Amino acid sequence: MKMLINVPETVVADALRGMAAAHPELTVDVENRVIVRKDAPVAGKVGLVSGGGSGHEPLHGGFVGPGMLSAACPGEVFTSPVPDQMVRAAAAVDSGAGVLFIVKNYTGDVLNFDMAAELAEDEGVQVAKVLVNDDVAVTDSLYTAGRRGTGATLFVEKIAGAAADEGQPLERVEAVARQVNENSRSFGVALSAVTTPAKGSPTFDLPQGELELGIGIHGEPGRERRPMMTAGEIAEAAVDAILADVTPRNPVLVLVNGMGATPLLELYGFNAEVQRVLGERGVPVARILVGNYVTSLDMAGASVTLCQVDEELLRLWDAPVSTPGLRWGM
Amino acid sequence: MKMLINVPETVVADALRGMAAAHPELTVDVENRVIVRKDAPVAGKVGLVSGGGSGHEPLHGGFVGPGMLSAACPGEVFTSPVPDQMVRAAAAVDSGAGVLFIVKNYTGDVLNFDMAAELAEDEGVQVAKVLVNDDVAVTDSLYTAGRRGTGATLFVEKIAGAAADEGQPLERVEAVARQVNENSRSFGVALSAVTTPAKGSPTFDLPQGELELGIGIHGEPGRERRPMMTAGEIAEAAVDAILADVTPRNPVLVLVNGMGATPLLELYGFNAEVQRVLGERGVPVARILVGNYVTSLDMAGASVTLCQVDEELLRLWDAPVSTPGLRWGM
Amino acid sequence: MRGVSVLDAAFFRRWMLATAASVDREAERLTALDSPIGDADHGGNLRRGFTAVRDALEKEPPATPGAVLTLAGRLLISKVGGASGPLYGTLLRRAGKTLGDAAEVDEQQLAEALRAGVDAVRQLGGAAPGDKTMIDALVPAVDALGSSFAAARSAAEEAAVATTPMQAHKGRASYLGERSIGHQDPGATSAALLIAALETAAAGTEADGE
Amino acid sequence: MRGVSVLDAAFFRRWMLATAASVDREAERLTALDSPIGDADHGGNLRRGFTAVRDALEKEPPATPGAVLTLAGRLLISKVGGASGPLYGTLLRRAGKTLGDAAEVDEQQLAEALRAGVDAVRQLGGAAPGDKTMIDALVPAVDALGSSFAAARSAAEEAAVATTPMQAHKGRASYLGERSIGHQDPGATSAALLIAALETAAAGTEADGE
Ligand SMILES: Nc1ncnc2c1ncn2[C@@H]1O[C@H](COP(=O)(O)OP(=O)(O)O)[C@@H](O)[C@H]1O
Ligand SMILES: Nc1ncnc2c1ncn2[C@@H]1O[C@H](COP(=O)(O)OP(=O)(O)O)[C@@H](O)[C@H]1O
Ligand SMILES: [Mg+2]
Ligand SMILES: [Mg+2]
Ligand SMILES: [Mg+2]
Ligand SMILES: [Mg+2]
Repeated sequence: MKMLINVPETVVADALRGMAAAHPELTVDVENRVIVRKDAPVAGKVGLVSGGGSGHEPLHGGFVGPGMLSAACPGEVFTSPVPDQMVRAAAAVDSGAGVLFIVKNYTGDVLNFDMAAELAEDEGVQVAKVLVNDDVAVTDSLYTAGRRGTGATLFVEKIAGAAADEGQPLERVEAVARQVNENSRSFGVALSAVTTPAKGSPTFDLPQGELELGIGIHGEPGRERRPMMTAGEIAEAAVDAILADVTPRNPVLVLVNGMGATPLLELYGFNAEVQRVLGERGVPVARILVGNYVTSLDMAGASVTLCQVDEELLRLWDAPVSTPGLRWGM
Repeated sequence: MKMLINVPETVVADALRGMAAAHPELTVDVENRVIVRKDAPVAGKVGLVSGGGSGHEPLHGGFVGPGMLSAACPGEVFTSPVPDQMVRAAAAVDSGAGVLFIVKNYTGDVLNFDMAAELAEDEGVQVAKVLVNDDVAVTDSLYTAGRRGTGATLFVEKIAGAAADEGQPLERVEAVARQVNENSRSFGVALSAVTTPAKGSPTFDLPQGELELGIGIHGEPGRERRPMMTAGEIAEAAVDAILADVTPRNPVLVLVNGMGATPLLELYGFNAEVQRVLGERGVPVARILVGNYVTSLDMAGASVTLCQVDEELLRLWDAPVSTPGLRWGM
Repeated sequence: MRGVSVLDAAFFRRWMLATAASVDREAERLTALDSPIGDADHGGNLRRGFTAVRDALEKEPPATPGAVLTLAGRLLISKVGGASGPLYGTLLRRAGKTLGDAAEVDEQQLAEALRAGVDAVRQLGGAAPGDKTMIDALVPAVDALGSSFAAARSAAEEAAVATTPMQAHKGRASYLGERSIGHQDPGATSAALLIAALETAAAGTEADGE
Repeated sequence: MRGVSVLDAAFFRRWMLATAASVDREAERLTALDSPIGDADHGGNLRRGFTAVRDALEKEPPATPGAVLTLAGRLLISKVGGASGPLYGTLLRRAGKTLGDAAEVDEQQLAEALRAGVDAVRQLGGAAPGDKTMIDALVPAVDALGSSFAAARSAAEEAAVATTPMQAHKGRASYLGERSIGHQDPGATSAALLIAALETAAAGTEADGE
């Protein structure tokens, strides 16, 4: 596989240099790998810090800005960042109102953020943590590392970000984030495998006529391999996998998310099928977001995330946001 | 190649259904293939209509909204739309202040928009046209169809859109659009070929260790095939191809544009190299936009567009815009 | 030389239907030719257009040769898009207009009408012979129409093949510069299908076209 | 059984350097193992970490066995990330802390320190033997340390291979459910490299490690 890179070793640093140039509205510390809102710390505001392996852009760095994250810590490609980054980010955004760590549920992210929380608290920062684990393809049991954090991360970061920007206190922001996660479910499919810069070849072999159902965002194979399906069949599989786990009572936010290499033309067509299936299943829809938001490098495929919202969560979702990756109302 | 589609025949219609669902702020006429600002026609405002083959999303449909296009006409994949669409769009957005057609310079687009302009004028709409032809990879001579319209389309649509939203008259909006095009130059590279839904296999063969320099956005091969290059070398080739054609006196807007399947991580890294080269060549930079904006389905690769701006054009660039694909300030 | 035959509206309908049938059959080949030097849509474009033409002709067949061609041309313009839609649409529309509302025309009049159509295409697209476009097949075909449909067919087919060594100066293929050399032009190839369908239509049955 | 040998700071440095060297050599294999059931970064992760360890040890070698391991553990935590960074970091840090500031330790103390480290890893990551993780190689290796470094090495290597038929219950591979069966665990494999490096270090030269 060919990549638009210099050498695999500098991919993350190069991207941060490029981000720094393109986004003067952010403070990008290339050396220490922390992306921070320029105006941080905002007096009286809870700081929101997230992070994870690189390769999921615009997540998380592209979601830093007013109305969303205060800071993000990008790790190596598909590798959780290290505690030092998170501690530094927490210190940079804490105004005294405390910091919320938004952590996708992967062993690496959990362990590193846990260590960072201890260290940050040693330095006098009040830290709360919320775990994002929305992927219904993984059974949450003793026999797995628990459900993965995928598309719901965007909902958690946006809605908790709005709550924080309103000046809500740490417990409230944490509770909102937790509620968004609990209300969210995702399911993803891959039409192609991922090629990481370090490996340089696809992480697994996915033949022409087949697809993977129940994939994550790190190039892992999914739960099941199937003969190729149409967009309509995939929409049914994804929505039904989610509805098998939860029956939405409230209207839902829908994220139809591309894994990176699926053209927007296809994503919109897929959205049409997702909406058809939601309609047939009687799920009321409040808002729809279509695009490449929580990606897996050059993977072709898509995921569907549903998040049930009450009026308060919907209000926070609609609140203004201004980040490189998500922007409205300002 | 696998695609997230139902059948090739319905790809464009499916995508429009999906757009209609996701964007209640637009009027999407799936049957007649026209995407229109919900508030059109806006009294006293010049209407801005563009369009072209599908497969370049978010261009053009994703650029419809306040501050940018009034309407867009999506054709079949890589096929210019037909005059009927353009006439319908013109009628829908004309408030009496006239309509500007923004046309990428491809034989098909030019011929169809020309026919549409005649028909629309027959119906009493005052129509002006501006041709976008920014791609320096094509020599503009008797022996070619002229330079292609690529990345500069975004600059033209945004800046002319701002002028139109300010209530500037048709001649002014047209002059601004023409100036932006004249001030813009692009150069693109492909790391992979495109697979169109109809063909189902890559349009040309691009072996592992090679890339194409000077490509367009329709899966055509470029002017030259070369052994694989680093991001830094590609940035030099692209910027130098542009600077061989024009020496910017004013600061430039820079678009570092992905062709569709190149991850944002790589695009930002590529931007770092583009900025390095611009710095070394002494080109002052006013604004930078990095992302997948003028795409070619699932092609891996990128293009660089530079647009010289004076204070007035920069002011119009910075003006608020609210479309699915480009949004700031509102 | 041969006797003068009379071409009525049914003949022109058969011609369009035979074209639709062969475009349908050859669509993948046309798209394949449009891949290395174009954007891989020529077969789909013409199939979409001529399917619309066939549907319209079957629903409400126009009464005169001119009306058949004018209708076909208008439909190509409003259904095809791309470069080939306006160009083929103009070719047939102008030919149809040139035939006026005569109920029957002869081969001579057909040749003249097509020549007018080709001139209109040249004017619209600005291509000259040698630019590696449909013009390269259409011009010799129309010249040969004076002899016979068979002669026109061979002329068009040979001319289409003869575009292979040319460097394109018009259309998308021109972007490739010298790299356009060595590939047969898709539009010249489809033009040969259009001309060849005259012979099928002259064979008298619509079998091939329906 | 064998005689008691004395392990000084130099031995521990050689151990870390030998580990760095073999991780470097085997990085691609570790990443390849991490592809079908993981995210293809394990080799790169450990290489980044142990390179930092090597650089630090070469710059300013700590004076005691405990300090060598504590430093190495701390560096793994702050350079690696992922799951393996905190886990290996904790293993070495806890082992280092357990050794205290003795200038020399014996094999018995090393085994006890590593056992404490493994317990800390089990506590942190929640994995038990049979979950298809590094724990599967570390536990039998530490048990065999009572006999000899060579025995520990074989135990770890065999245990790593023995993860192949297991279904993963921890880490990324657990997402695959039954599809994780049939692949050797990358972390168990790298754990075997760490244990094997003890033998290299005991051979006395740092040749392999520097
Ligand atoms: N200016 C022109 N004049 C005449 N024929 C042209 C011109 N430009 C292109 N063509 C013909 O059109 C063909 C391509 O048609 P098609 O693929 O349907 O349109 P597009 O190039 O818009 O994708 C070319 O092979 C060529 O024969
Ligand atoms: N909970 C755990 N306890 C012990 N070891 C674990 C645990 N989770 C993962 N591992 C080990 O970590 C290895 C993967 O490490 P690495 O690839 O570097 O991290 P990541 O999974 O974050 O990409 C696995 O092969 C496994 O041996
Ligand atoms: Mg990882
Ligand atoms: Mg086309
Ligand atoms: Mg074409
Ligand atoms: Mg891994």
